[in-house]
Amino acid sequence: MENGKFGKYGGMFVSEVLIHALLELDEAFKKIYPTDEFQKEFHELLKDYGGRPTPLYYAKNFSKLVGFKVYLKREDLLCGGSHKLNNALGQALLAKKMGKKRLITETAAGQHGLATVMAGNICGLKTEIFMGIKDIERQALNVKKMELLGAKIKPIKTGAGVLKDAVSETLREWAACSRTTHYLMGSTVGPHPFPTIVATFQSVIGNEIKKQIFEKEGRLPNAIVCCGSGGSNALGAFKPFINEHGVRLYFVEGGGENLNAENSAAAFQIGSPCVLHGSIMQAIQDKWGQIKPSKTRAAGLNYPGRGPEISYLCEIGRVKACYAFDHEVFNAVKFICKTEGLIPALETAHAVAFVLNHPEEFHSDDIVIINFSGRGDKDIETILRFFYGFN
Amino acid sequence: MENGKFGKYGGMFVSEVLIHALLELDEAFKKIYPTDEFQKEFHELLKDYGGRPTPLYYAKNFSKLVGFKVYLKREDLLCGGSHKLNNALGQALLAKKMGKKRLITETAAGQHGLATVMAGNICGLKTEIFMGIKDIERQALNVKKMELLGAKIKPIKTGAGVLKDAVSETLREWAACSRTTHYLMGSTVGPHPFPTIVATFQSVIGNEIKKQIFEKEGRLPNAIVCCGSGGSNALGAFKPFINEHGVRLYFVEGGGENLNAENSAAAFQIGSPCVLHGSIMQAIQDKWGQIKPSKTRAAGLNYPGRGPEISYLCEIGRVKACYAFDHEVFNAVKFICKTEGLIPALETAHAVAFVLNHPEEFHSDDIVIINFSGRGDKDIETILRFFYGFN
Amino acid sequence: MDLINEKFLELRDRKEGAHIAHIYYGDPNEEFSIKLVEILVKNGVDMIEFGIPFSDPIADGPIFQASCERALNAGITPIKCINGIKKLKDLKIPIIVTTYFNIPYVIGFEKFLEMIKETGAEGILIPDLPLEEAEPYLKMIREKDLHLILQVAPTTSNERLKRILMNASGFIYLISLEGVTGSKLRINPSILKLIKDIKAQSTIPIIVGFGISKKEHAEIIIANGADGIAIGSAYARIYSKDLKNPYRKLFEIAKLAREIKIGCINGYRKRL
Amino acid sequence: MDLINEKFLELRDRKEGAHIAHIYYGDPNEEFSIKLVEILVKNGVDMIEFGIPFSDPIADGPIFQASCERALNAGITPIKCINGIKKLKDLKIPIIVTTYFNIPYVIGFEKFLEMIKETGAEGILIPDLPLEEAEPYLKMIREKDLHLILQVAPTTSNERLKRILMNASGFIYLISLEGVTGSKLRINPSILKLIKDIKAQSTIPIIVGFGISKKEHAEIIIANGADGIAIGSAYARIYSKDLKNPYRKLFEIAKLAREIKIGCINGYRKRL
Ligand SMILES: Cc1ncc(COP(=O)(O)O)c(C=O)c1O
Ligand SMILES: Cc1ncc(COP(=O)(O)O)c(C=O)c1O
Repeated sequence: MENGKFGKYGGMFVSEVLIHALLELDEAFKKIYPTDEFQKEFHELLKDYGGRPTPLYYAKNFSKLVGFKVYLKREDLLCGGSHKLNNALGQALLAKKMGKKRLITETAAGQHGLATVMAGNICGLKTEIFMGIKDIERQALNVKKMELLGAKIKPIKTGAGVLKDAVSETLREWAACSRTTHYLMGSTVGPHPFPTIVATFQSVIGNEIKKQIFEKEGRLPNAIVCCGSGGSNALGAFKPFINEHGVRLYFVEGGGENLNAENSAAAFQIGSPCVLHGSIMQAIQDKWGQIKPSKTRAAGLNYPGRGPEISYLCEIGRVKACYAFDHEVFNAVKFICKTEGLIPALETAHAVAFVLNHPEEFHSDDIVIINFSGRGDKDIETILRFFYGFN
Repeated sequence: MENGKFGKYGGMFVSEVLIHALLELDEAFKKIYPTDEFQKEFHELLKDYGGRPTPLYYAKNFSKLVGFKVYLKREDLLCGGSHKLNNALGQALLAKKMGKKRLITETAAGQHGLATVMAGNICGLKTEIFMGIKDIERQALNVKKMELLGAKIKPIKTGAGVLKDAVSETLREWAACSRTTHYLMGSTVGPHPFPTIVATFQSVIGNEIKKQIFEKEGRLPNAIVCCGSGGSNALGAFKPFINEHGVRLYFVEGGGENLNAENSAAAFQIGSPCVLHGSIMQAIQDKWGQIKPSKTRAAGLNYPGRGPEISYLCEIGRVKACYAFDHEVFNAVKFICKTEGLIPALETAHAVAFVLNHPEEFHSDDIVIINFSGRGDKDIETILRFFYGFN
Repeated sequence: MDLINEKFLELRDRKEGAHIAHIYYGDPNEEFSIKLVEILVKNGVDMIEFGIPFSDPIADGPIFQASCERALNAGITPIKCINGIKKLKDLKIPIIVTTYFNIPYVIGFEKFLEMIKETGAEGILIPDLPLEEAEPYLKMIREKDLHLILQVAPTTSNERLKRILMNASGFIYLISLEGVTGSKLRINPSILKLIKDIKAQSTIPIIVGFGISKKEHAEIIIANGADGIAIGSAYARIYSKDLKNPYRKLFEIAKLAREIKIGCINGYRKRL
Repeated sequence: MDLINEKFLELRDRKEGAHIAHIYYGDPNEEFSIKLVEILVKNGVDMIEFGIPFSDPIADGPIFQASCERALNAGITPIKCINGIKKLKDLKIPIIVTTYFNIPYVIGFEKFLEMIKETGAEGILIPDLPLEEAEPYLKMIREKDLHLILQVAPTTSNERLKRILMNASGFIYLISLEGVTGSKLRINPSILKLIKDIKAQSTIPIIVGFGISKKEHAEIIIANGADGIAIGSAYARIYSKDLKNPYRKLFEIAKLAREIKIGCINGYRKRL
């Protein structure tokens, strides 16, 4: 992890204009994060504002039907409806202590944008959210929420009008205003030190899981299953288990319609190492190194790149790279609705779908934890349209 | 509280057909509720499924602007997005143990219907939700969620197509199927034993508040402010403080546009004692005893009656009956969005509005707790329409 | 001078079951309601349940809900209803006032009883006032020489049945089904058993109501020991199909009333 | 044979500031790009930054983003670009290849350098390859006799400036503003100070780029000590207004190029 490298992945591949901002951030994080003051404020906000610890819920009906014990780590109950707030609160607090006045960020599903404006309001920082026009359209509810909370939404029309384009545009904006503005990176992607900062803030998930599963079962789980694109909810859950070699770690990408390059977001299946958005990571590209747009119905997984750390962990085999197809995902939504009364985010439903469709990976005495990264309020229209073909 | 009476309020004013079901329920509740088994299952579900305890959040920015300490009891973080799940889980579990196969209920904002189908799915009970057609229209998101979770929605066209009519219709349906079906009453209303059962299940809110405020401040709060119609979130919060005479209790009804009988839901201002839906309570009626439809933009407060216990507590002066007008409520939404990054349910925003608009009620060294009964996802369209007049 | 009792004695002499009709007064207007009662009485109805419309009639099905709504929209009030009862004096049949408890509660229960008494009605039936809630008022009602008609249902326990019968007066109203007025009747063994149980404990006349719409219903029920039937939605259903001119439906209503009465007579004679 | 160095010596002799133009090759097609470079060179451009389009050009503003997108949609590839450079050999001016790091990363950095070398280009400029990330490759680049053009920015610290200058080769590219290509230039004291700081530490030629679109920009910058300017979006903006027939815009582009060159000359002469 020297210099933000994870094996061959990671790094700080940005314009000279941004280097000082990254170095400043790295230094501030190293200095401020460990202080008692920061830890106290951060953990108080996570607890009293965010609702941490989130429960580890034994999904009894679900377990009965799959034939092994399934626990859900309930990040859907976190304020804002997904794991994103862990990171947003941490970075907003850091930005405030660094004297920044404004937050910018990109969002796809809207969950991260929402978390950012919440954290921004709490910390007294203005917020501007860059969002692809296609995502604005399909995550309309979250856009309205962000606006109501006072965020400025900047529609991004370049490229395919999705997350990849919004990230590029936010990096460009940041180049122009990094002295006063913090780019609150939404996942474990981007140039160093972002992947490390985000993973650190998200690792509260895994730390809680470890404590909770010991309380409930007196032992480690056999497997942890997370969905992801950049990898923040997965790394958050995995971090404290990486050296526990008895714990199998599964990372489920957006398979999209099928594994043809035009129809998928499964970068570990159809991608290769690549320099994108400031770091080397696994990404979907053509043979000349032009990044290809990803495709999946889950806006939050619709990014062609995997962050450097998750890229590395998959490469060395510590994490198993998996995927779920769109139709499997929608059926998983229905399954968990019926068994446990929970509507998952489409992203989250990828992890559920993998568990449902890969019995060969699990044994009857396994304890399996699904990181239930978010709730599906934002996806209701999409889900209903899939099942009933109308609105 | 003998025989379900609170002073002159309460009772069991139903058709003979339903008496046996109420007596059976009363008996089952008294027998099953105190058992260790029930307590364990109930509290485990509240914790691991529901996300209890919900935080007591010190709203620093809000406090600074109003000039006294304001804490928010974060029922918005409860699974499903409001306090309703506390009661739904309790009653669904009870119904299951009574051998019932099906749940019916009515809903206005959809929060209670949502909580009921969640609890029903967990307990393996079928769910049917009665909902006024007007409420179906204005709480479309929640309707979709309930349907996705597998609830059958029964649109009620009688009367004004709102909550009052849905309650009547559910009582009628219950008369036809009470042997196999439990009516999962959604608030502290209806015939005995419902008001007592619902208040008991909801009192987890107040019990947590008491513990949390002692941890944080080492003393009792000066005031607790709750919104309400039937009164379940308010009684849930108030119950453990009723004998603490130093704690002022405020109950905020839906003032609607103004206090003319046609434009309001403020039953304590413009109502009188009345026999409605099985019990004597404060309600809005004409001089001949015909119940009048209430009016407020908050579907969950749009009920002409106040439950018997809250009616009694307001009558004897232990609780102060207050109200907030629609326009105050929308401005309160905006205020709390900006200061704390939280979008409250329109119902909840009534409590916020009261605190903002009645400085004369509070002193600078007060500790005031607002029961933040629900989140505003369901109301986004209404709120945006109010402010921007489109969409 | 207890018209209800007299009527049951008279019917026994005539070997007939009782035919009680329930109407909501003022639906769609007062004039029609008066005419309707006259027609019913002329065509074999023995007693009238005179309904004061209420905004939230939770024991009523869709037909009577609509009745109440129409009457209230047309401006009916409890006072107008009470004046309406007085107009029926000449018919000389027993009238039982039915309404939901909020109406007397708001007027004041004692005052309400006095007003009822003054109209010449015999008693009251309040579907949402079960025995337990009625208890504080029983003495007052008795002192005013009025009957409080109590109901029992298939769901009523034996223990409660006993207590209800001990306090019953005028007749006992047996709700035939689990549900609301206007529901579809299915005559099942539990009703017949309930009739037997009541007869074993009490001599009070038994009227069976809810869901009755045909001659055959009346016949079976009375043949099995009931003293009569109450019918309501079935009549309202007919005129509510021509609300522009409900008078045009009176002929059809009269025909049904005569048939029902025949059922009441046939049923009674089968018992003999 | 170091054309860059030769060019700066030649310009010093002529008492002129350097005029470097950046183009993205293949926008809207290869034929036009070749013609564009020829026109630029004929009208006072001294060196060419030859851009290989990339799908996600994060250091570029909207004009060059659109350039890349058009070129890629028209089917441009790095190999076609490299062949394109070869076609410019006859112009005999220094060419610096610019692209984002993923292009050489995917091709293989060494192989990429060899291909570049073979075209006769003088060096490379990779905006997302800052000194730290470039370090592993510095030796390899030097061994291939190529320049790696490094950039500095108003945000670069003194300490880093020193290290960058120590490794700089060919010229140093001073990013004039905090932002992306095509931004609006405001010449502020911090750029002028940075020029002074660099001159105090190094003899390497200084080229200032980003946001330059007018004669006056070039003049002030060079008058204040820079050795030249780089200009790009300003030319692309012109032809992108007539994409149906961009050749029609070459006249206007030539005119701007001549003006810019005049600015470069005037600026240099003011220093004297
Ligand atoms: C609910 C949810 N889960 C997962 C993700 C994927 O992000 P990450 O890979 O950073 O966990 C998102 C992104 O928006 C999300 O909203
Ligand atoms: C968020 C919220 N708060 C409050 C209420 C009012 O209900 P009660 O008076 O039972 O607390 C509702 C009812 O739907 C609600 O959804």
